[in-house]
Formats: sequence, C-alpha cells, structure tokens
Amino acid sequence: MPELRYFEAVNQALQEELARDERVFILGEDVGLAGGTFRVTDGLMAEFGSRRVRDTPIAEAAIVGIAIGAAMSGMRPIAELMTMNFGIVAMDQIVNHASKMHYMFGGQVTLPLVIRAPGGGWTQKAAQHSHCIESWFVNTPGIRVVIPSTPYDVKGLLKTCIRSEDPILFIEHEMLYSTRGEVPEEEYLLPLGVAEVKRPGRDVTIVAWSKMLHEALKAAELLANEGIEAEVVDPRTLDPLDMDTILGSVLRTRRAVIAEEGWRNVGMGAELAARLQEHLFYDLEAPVQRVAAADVPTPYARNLERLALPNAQRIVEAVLKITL
Amino acid sequence: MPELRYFEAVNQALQEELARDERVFILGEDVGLAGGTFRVTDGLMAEFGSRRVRDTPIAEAAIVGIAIGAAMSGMRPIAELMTMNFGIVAMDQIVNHASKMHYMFGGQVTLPLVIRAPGGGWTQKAAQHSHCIESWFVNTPGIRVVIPSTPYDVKGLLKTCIRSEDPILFIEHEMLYSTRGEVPEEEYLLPLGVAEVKRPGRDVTIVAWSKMLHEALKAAELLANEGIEAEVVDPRTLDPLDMDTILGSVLRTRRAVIAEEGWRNVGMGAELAARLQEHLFYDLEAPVQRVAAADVPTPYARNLERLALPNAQRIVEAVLKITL
Amino acid sequence: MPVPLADQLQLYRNMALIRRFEEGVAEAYAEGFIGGFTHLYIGQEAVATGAISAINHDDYVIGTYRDHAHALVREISPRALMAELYGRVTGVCKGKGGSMHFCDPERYFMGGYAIVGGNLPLAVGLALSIQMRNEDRVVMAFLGDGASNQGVFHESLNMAKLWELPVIFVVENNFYGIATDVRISSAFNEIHRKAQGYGMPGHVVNGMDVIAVREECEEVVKYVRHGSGPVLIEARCYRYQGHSMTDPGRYRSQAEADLWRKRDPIPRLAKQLVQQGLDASRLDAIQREVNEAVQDAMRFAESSPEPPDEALYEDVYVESYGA
Amino acid sequence: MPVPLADQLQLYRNMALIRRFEEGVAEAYAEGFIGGFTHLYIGQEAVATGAISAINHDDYVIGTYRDHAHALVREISPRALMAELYGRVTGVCKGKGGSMHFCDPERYFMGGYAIVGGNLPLAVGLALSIQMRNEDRVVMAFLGDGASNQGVFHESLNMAKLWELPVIFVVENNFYGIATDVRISSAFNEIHRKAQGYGMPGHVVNGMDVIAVREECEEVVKYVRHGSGPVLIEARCYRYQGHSMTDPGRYRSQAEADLWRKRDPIPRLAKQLVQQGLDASRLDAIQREVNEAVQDAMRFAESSPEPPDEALYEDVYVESYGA
Ligand SMILES: Cc1ncc(C[n+]2csc(CCOP(=O)(O)OP(=O)(O)O)c2C)c(N)n1
Ligand SMILES: Cc1ncc(C[n+]2csc(CCOP(=O)(O)OP(=O)(O)O)c2C)c(N)n1
Ligand SMILES: [Mg+2]
Ligand SMILES: [Mg+2]
Repeated sequence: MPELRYFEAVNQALQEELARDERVFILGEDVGLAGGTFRVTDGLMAEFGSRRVRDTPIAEAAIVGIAIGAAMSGMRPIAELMTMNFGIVAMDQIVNHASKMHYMFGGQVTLPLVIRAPGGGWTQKAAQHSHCIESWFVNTPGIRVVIPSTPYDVKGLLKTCIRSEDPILFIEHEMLYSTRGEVPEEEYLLPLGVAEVKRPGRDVTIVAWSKMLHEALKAAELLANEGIEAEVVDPRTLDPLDMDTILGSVLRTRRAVIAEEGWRNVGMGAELAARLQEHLFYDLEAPVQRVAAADVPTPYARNLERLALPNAQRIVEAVLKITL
Repeated sequence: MPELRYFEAVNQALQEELARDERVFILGEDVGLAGGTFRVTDGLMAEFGSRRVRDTPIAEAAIVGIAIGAAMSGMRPIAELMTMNFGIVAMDQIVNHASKMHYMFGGQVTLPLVIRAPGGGWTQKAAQHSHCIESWFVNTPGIRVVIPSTPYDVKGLLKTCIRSEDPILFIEHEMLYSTRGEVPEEEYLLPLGVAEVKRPGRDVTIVAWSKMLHEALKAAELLANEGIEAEVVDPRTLDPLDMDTILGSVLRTRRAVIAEEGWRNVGMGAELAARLQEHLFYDLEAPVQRVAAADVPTPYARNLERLALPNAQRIVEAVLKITL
Repeated sequence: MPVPLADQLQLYRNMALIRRFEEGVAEAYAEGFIGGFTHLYIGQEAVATGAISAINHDDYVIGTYRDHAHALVREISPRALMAELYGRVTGVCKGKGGSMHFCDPERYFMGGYAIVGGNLPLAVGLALSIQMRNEDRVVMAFLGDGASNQGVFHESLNMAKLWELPVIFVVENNFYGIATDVRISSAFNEIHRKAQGYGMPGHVVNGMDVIAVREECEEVVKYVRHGSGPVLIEARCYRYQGHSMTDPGRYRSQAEADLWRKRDPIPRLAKQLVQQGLDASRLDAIQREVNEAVQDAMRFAESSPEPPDEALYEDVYVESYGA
Repeated sequence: MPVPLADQLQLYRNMALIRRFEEGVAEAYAEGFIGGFTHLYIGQEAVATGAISAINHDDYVIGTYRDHAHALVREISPRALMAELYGRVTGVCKGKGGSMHFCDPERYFMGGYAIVGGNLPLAVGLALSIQMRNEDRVVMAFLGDGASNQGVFHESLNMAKLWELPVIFVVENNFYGIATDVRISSAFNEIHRKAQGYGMPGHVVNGMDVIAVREECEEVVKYVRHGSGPVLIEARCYRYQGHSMTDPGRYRSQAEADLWRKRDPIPRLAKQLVQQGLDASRLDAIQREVNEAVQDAMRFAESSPEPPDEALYEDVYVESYGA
C-alpha cells in the first residue's frame, strides 16, 4: 500500500468527493489560491474552479452560516476553519444553528455539512492558538464529532462524513499533517461510531485520539519494556462514541487510562471515566486515570508548553500508578 | 430576616456595589431604560445615570470585549448578557480574550470583570433559548464560574465577584428570579470556592446547583418519606470548586448522585463523577449516578420539554438505584 | 406596473389573516395553550405581506423569531402553524420548534431563528446555492433594526455583495429592539444607508403601506433576479404590541403609538380598495373568512395530540450508527 | 505643522530599529530560538512609527499579532521583547505570550492579540474608560485589511461612534490577509470608506511615507482628543516578507513586490533628511546604534533563563480561594 502523509490523505478525500458529487464544495480562508494553510486543499481550485473551492473573507461566523444555508438547500458544503481556535468565533453558528436545525424544525431540514478544522498545540502557538475543545461539541447534541489520528482513518472517515446527511465537526490536528501512514489506492469508507484497537494488550486499556493516540502508542512501547501490555483504543469518533469497544477492552484489562490533549477539567476524559465507573463499577481494579493538559491557558515558552501538554511519559506514569 | 426574591437580591448587590465603587458600571442590552429583561437592573439607571448603567446595541461580542477593555484599564465592568444563549455569540471574547489575558501577558494585566447571564429552560423557550452550558467555561481555565441557587447566595456571591480581580462568569437562572429567600439587611460577602451543605443526610450525597438544587431538595423530601436521608450539597461556584466538602460528604454517605440541568454528555456531572471515583474508589458503595438533560436540542412542546429536563423525580430514581 | 385588483385583495386578505391569527395567538397564550417566547407582528403586516407577494412561490424566504406573518404569507396553513404554537404533533415542526422556529421547506419558508442576526449568513448560503446551481430564484431575508448592529449582519452583507448573490435583505425597522430605541443602538440610524458601506444599493420604503412595499420590492426583485447583486430594503413600520407576550412595552409613549396606529395598513388598503370601486362587503366577507380560518386553526390545534414521548429522541440526527 | 528635525531623526531611528530587530528575529527563528507564529512588519515600518509618534506616551496603543514594531515604538526595550520571543523569563510577558502577545501596560501598550478583529472591542473598552473618567487620552488601535471583514469590526465601529469615544482605528492595509487579496475579501475595498456606514470620518494615507502618516495622525488625534468622536485611518502599505515565518508568499508577483520596495520608507526618509542638510554619517551612526541594540538584545535573550517550572500555574488567576 502506498504511504501518504495525513494532509495528503485529507486532500485525496476532498478531491475524490469533489469529483464524485458536484453538490460538494469547499469554502474557507485561503483554501483556494493558496491551497490551504496546511496544504490540505492544494490543487483543488485548479481542478475544480473557484466556485467549488472558494476563498472567503476572514469571517468565521459567516463561513459556517453560509455553509449551513447552502446545506439546507441541497448543496454539500465543506467549511474549513483555518484552525479550531477560530471556530470559537463561529460558535453560535455551530451550536445554535447547525446542531439544532434538524431537530427544531421537526426533521424537515437536513444539513449535510462538514466543518473541518485542525486543533492542537505543541509548537509554541501560545494561548489563543492551541485549543483542543472537542468536549464542548460532544456536549452539544445534534452535531457529530470526528477526530481521526492516522492518514488511513482521516481519509476513510472524511469521505463518509461528506456523504453523511448530518452536520459534522471534523477535527484534524496541526501536528499530524506531516505524519505518514498506509492508505489503499482503491476507494474505501470508514463507518462513524466504530473505535479501533490500535494495539492489543491485556493489562490496561489506554483510550486516546488524535495526536494523543500516537503518544499512547509510544507509551505502550515503553510499558512493554516493563512487561506491561497496554491495549490502545482509538474511538476515532467522539460522537457517535463506540462505547462497546471501550467497555469490552476495559472489561478484559480492568484498568483504564484516558489520554487527551484538551484540558482535564470537564474534558472528554471525564465523560469516559464517568461512564466506565457507571458500567464497570464492580469490574475495575483501580480508579480510571486521566491524562490531560494542565488547566492553564497554553503558555508560549517551549519548556512551559511541554510541561502543560500531556505526553507518552505522563501516560506511562498514569498506567504505572494503577498497575504496580 | 427580610425575604427577597432572587432578582431583587441581584439588584441589591448591583446597587450596593455601584454605590460603593465608582469604577463599577453595568453594560448590556436593555439594562438601563427598561430596567433589565428580568427586572434585575430596575431603578439603577435612575439612580446612577446612563453612563454607569449603559444600554448597548445587540452585539454580544462587543459588549464583552468592551467590558474587557474597560476592565484592563482600571474600571470594574459588569457585562450583562441578556441570556446565556447569547453568550455563545460572545464565546471568542470570553474564551480567547477574558480568560487568557492575565496569563498570556505574564500577569501584567488584570481583568476585574463580571459577565452576568441567566441560563436555563423550563418554559418552552425551545432549542436556541434553553442553554445550560456552564461546563464549557469550567473546561476553560482563566475564568471563574459562579452559579448561585438562592437569593442569599446570589447576593453575597455577586458582591464578592464584583470585588474580585479576576474575570468571572456569573450564571443566574431564569426560573430562579422569582423565588424567595431570606437575605440579611446588613452587608455580607460570600467566599468563592466554598460549597454549602443545604440539607444534611447520611445515606447518599446529591450534588446540585442552580435550579437543580431545588429539585434536589424536593427529591430529598420525597426520599425522606421512604426513610432515605439524602445530603444535598450545593457547590455554588464550579470554578473554584470546593472538592473537599463534596468528598467529605461522599466519604460519609458512600453514594453520590450529581444532578445538573445541562446535557449529560461531557457535562459538569462527568467531571464530578470522574473525580469521585478517582478519590474515593475504595469508599464508594455504588457507581456515581448522573441526572441531566436528555442529549437532544431542547424541544418546544411542553410535554417533550418536561421529558427532556431532569427533575426531582429523576433524582429520586437515581438515588433509589444505588440505595436499594 | 400598478398592482392588479385581485392581488390587492389578496394582500388585504393576508394582512387580515395575520392580524386575526395573532389576535388568536394572544388569546391562546393568555389561556396557557401557548408557551415560550411569542412575538406578535401586529402593526407590521404590510411589510411581510407586500414583500413576499413580490416574489415567486419557489423563491426562498428566511425569517426571525417574529415569523408568524411570513409563514402565513407563504401559505403554510393556519392549522399547522397554530398547532405548532400549541406544541402539538400536527404542528408544522411537529411541535418541536414553537413560535420562533416555524419552518416549511416545501413552501420555501426556510425557518424562523431566535438568535438576533443568526439567520443572515444562512440567507447568504441559500443565495450561494442558487448561484452555484444557476437557478432562477432569489432569497428574501428578514431582519430587525436591532439586528443590523450584530457582527454577522456585516459579514453577511459583505459576502453577499462580494459574490453578487441574489439576496434581498428586508430590514423591518420598527424603531425598537425590545426596549432599545434605534437611535441609541445604531450610530447611523438611517439603516438603508448601511448598505453603502458594502457598495450595495439600499432603499427605504413606507412599511405601513402594503402597496408601496409591494411595488418597491417588485423593482428590487427584478434587479436581484437579473443577477445585479444583493439589495437592502429598510421598511419603516411599528409593532403595536410589546416585544413579546411578556413585554408591557412601557418604553414607548402613547402619543407615538397613536401616531402609528393612525397609519394602520389594513384600513388604509381597505379605503383604497373602496376608492377603486370595490364593494365594502367583499372586505367584510374576507374578515369573516379569516376569522373562521383562525377559529378553525385554534380548534384543530387544541384537539391535536401532543407529540409522543418517542419524539424526544427523534430527529436529532438523520443517520444512526453502531453507537 | 511640519515635523521638527529631531522628531524626524527619531522616526528614522525607530524605523531602522524595527527593521533591524525583525531581521534579527528572522535569524533567531531560523536558528530555532524562536517558535510559534512570528509575523514580520518589514516594509510597513512607516505606519506604526508615524502613527504612534503622533500620540502621547500615556495614550493607549493596542495591536495585533504583528506587533513587534508597535512595541518598539512604545519604547519597550529590545531586550525585553527579544527575550519574550525566545520564551525567556526576562521577556516582557515572562515568556508566556511570545511574538503575538507582547504587552506592557506601564507603557500603555495594551497587548497584541492573535484572533483577527478580537482586539477591536477591547480598544473601544479602553476608550470608554477614558471617557467615563474624563481622562485626557486617546486610544490608537491597529488592525489589518482582512480584519475589516470580521463582525466585531462592525460592532466596534458602531459602538465607538454611537458613544463618540476617543479611538483611532488604524487599518494597516497591506492588501493581503495572509494569501487573500483584499479585492476578493472586501466588497468595498476602499477600506477608509467603510467608516461612512457608521457616520465616522475615514481617511487614507500613504503608509510608505512616515512623515505623511505622522502628519495625518496628528490632525486626527487632535480631532479625537478634542472629543469629536472616533476616526478610521487607512494606511496603505506592504509587507515584504511572507505573512508569517512559514509563508513563502508565492501568491504575490515579483513585479508587485518590486514596485513596493521602490517605495521603501527608510531610504525615503533618509533622502529627505539629507536634502534638509543632515550629514549622512548621522544616519550611519543610527544604523550602527540600532544594530548594536539588536545584537545586545539577542545576546541578552539567549543568556536569559527559561521560566521556572512553577510559572506554569502562576498568573492563571489573581485570587486564589479555598479550592
Ligand atoms: C444574539 C441575541 N441577542 C439578544 C437576543 C434577545 N433579543 C431577542 S429579540 C431582540 C430585539 C431584536 O430587535 P430587532 O432586530 O429590531 O427586531 P424586532 O424584535 O424589533 O422585530 C433581542 C435583543 C437574541 N435573541 N439574540
Ligand atoms: C478569527 C481569526 N481567523 C483567522 C485567523 C488566521 N489569520 C491570522 S492573520 C490572518 C490574516 C489577517 O489579515 P490582515 O487583517 O490583513 O492583517 P495582516 O496579517 O495583513 O497584517 C488570518 C486569516 C485568525 N488569527 N483569527
Ligand atoms: Mg426592531
Ligand atoms: Mg493585511
């Protein structure tokens, strides 16, 4: 199988869906002429023209709102937010409009809409540019949250999302764009709501997604050296959430660590910990551990940023706490 | 002690602080001439003039942003969002600006800023007007979240918040404004980060805030008839969170139910459940239960809205699940 | 082109229907059949009636929370609308939306929205669909004077003009955003002139005169449909009632209210029709007819069932997944 | 009033310092001392230099992520700025803010912000403070051409004018928002005319001519300080480098770049100074002096310690509580 970088996999998914369905179009800041801030839309304007790969002004609320209006009238827009940080400017359109319309109009309106945005820190982008806020959108019913960690997953999931009838927030990660992985040449789609065991193990379950999945895999390597076999589960989509796979894994390992790049306080990890103790109260051998970002605005200084963000080493420590 | 309604207690706190410190001022939609949508600012413009009780256009992002600018230059603004629903429009100013500036500027700038907003459903205000989204702001470090349930608490806490040097989101509840409670005539301040046991009990701990506190108290009455003595703890401030009081209570009762009006999925209840199992893994007799809103946009129809929102009966059921 | 008599009668009927419908709503609200926020359009009838009469049935209309009138003019049945207000399963949104969220895409009525200004980028998106598919359609988007101070108003006008999209922004300037006088909310309270900042034509029209609104909109619609880009129309009007059912409206003087009531669009058109030779009994018949339609709608709504419990979890998403 | 020679020399020095400082930044970035997003101002020096020279030291300045120049003109030391870029504890924000978040309230430099348009309501808030306290101050707020399409731009201008606040919006129109040409982002790309939609004066000035910027701003500041309300100034300029350190800037033609480089504000002022009789060696001395200041700042930054680990949890809040 050929190897692709994550951004190339996103690009392929977009290219294929633009070619397949003429209702699909892209809008966002610098997606056209510039080919995207992270080269994700490179070549697409040349191939599909400036109507279908559309540069917009810097106006995130309108970008999302326009995509909603287009989706409700039969188009299949893909709105790109240059980064998740700017999604906060469009919060009202995402939460009060995209996520509620199908329901509040009694199912009469459908919104086949994908909002793509990369999140994440790690390169000293400082407080206003380092968000992992997926938990807010998981809290919000009516919008799906998809957050793939590998080139294979990102391509297969993005294609499914573009064909879905529901509004979906599709969260990429700035640090993953240059990572490589195998991607089949033939077309494939991946279902939403299906987690993947990225590494099997019997001693502890680590649930992690997006960039943290890779930290979890590193942690599993380190733990293997200590004789601890960690199972690493990537939910891939946080809404819908494949709780069965996660529960199944923890039922076997009886120990769980949740690792996320977002803040700890009321993060997605809290939800997973809460559910695990609800469902497996009598099966858990130890409290569910959470590894997450320090509850501070992300600092600029390299050393402080590294302290603030979770990593493989912290995951190892959390695992050791409940396995030793 | 005289009885006051919740909105009158808020009004008193505002009046007293406006009188005490001329740096304090109020801005928001219809706070002046109209006296506030919920009569909260009634009479204040007449007393303090239209410079200090300032009507604004409908522009929530600017309302919050202007308050931030005023706070950083030495004023002590109180920005009113007509409801929390419209806070979503101002999300970027709250999250990317108010909550980060003190930290990212290395402590050089302080923001003595209170953002007041009522949340909540219950009267068929439908999907776009029924939010309880405190969990997003608790997830966000740098801004405090205060959410009082009684006239006494709302007055004492609001006065403290107005005197605080930090940005604070002060969440009221539309259904609480007309509720009554004793409020001393003499001045008092309540500290942030101190929960209150609103009803003592030995069999189970119910943690609830805002309107749900009252449902929890009703539930405790009903349970008492069944011979179950529930302890009801009101955290009053979700950030800072008085975890000691909550842990102390659950350590005695060994059973806990968290009741919140927000959505269940990644709500504040998840955080509390996650922390309780972290700290009291070996002390809990049963899994922590969460009572919360159904994970759907709030429906308009009266019967559906009642089904969607949590209430005393649901709390009773959750308690019975872990006490019988 | 002068408005044909048949059309004038239709305009009269629609205004009468709106007024009577909303009087019925006020009664039902007082009796507790209707909950939530309910905003009446009484006094402003000429705007929605005249404006929407100038477009085709398959042009898009998108509104705000003050949307009963627009839905009625779009010919959504009074029964389906009243039932929605009563929160019944026979409502146009199955009882899930209520007064602020009427919607009927089959009649190209693309919804009422309760976040001030939030509907405007949606309107631009509808217009973008039209342009991308080369359809022969326009979008008519309604907003209030207060909404013109929101950020998305600016973003929407900018992008509509930038892309020369077929959208007409109709500002229902009733001079108040709840209790706030437009003069203390807009630096520039000649709202139609705000369009200039985007190089967009802006017009003003007497929103108490349905014929004037209709004629102005016909001109504008022609321009917009022709591909000349978006236009903003400010229609000056007045709501007789409070902002919503719970607002006593004390911030406005009696003198001001009286002045505007003298300009009431319904008697005004009635007078014009009679002057054109119409028998006044025709108008009485219309009044009886709309009265009966509203009574019928209220009976229908009251006797309709509430949504079933299962509806709570329906229509959150179209697609379900493993989980 | 013509700009005195001493002031002209100071303008020259500031522009030279900005340019040299940013060249140093580019080197340090390439060597890995600086991380994150770093946006250079090279080419645009005349705008910040001329504009800020027209206000008092205790007037407020508020900027964007492209804020090194403004901080330097505000006389924050190159050492404190460079150390901030290196993420050191001796930095102006203790290393916590970085390039996009310079701030020094003691010098009335109220911060750089990285959300496009996000600083504008803050500027209005600063001006509101001034008005409420009857202070003799103005606010100078900087933004880009791209920012003028954001919703908060509109909200901020509206409220600034509505309340007649002492704020000057300086649009640094470098014709691009990252790769997006202003012509495909603004329906109305005569940005100064956007002020008209708020009844606010809007001016345009040659942002490559520091004297012109200074003179224009002096006039405007007088007007604003006098209580006549806010003003918008569009300064047309060009950034020579990419949008940020990672942008090769391929979306602009060589011819366009060459054209603008011919208008470089630093040699332009040098020439004018020499024409006024100044000995060219004075300018060389200034160049040496700023070069030394930048070298010193880089040495200082490099030898400064990183913030201590404890700093991670410091300055999240001012007040701590029981919990
Ligand atoms: C973003 C937002 N802010 C505030 C409100 C509360 N609110 C509802 S209607 C309204 C006034 C709107 O005035 P205008 O646009 O003139 O419309 P009108 O009600 O006069 O038709 C306000 C402030 C809201 N719904 N949404
Ligand atoms: C709300 C928001 N959207 C997008 C971005 C990404 N971004 C950073 S700078 C920039 C371009 C801004 O252009 P302009 O206002 O002209 O300023 P310039 O960079 O040219 O000085 C963009 C899109 C951002 N920082 N904030
Ligand atoms: Mg109005
Ligand atoms: Mg620019």
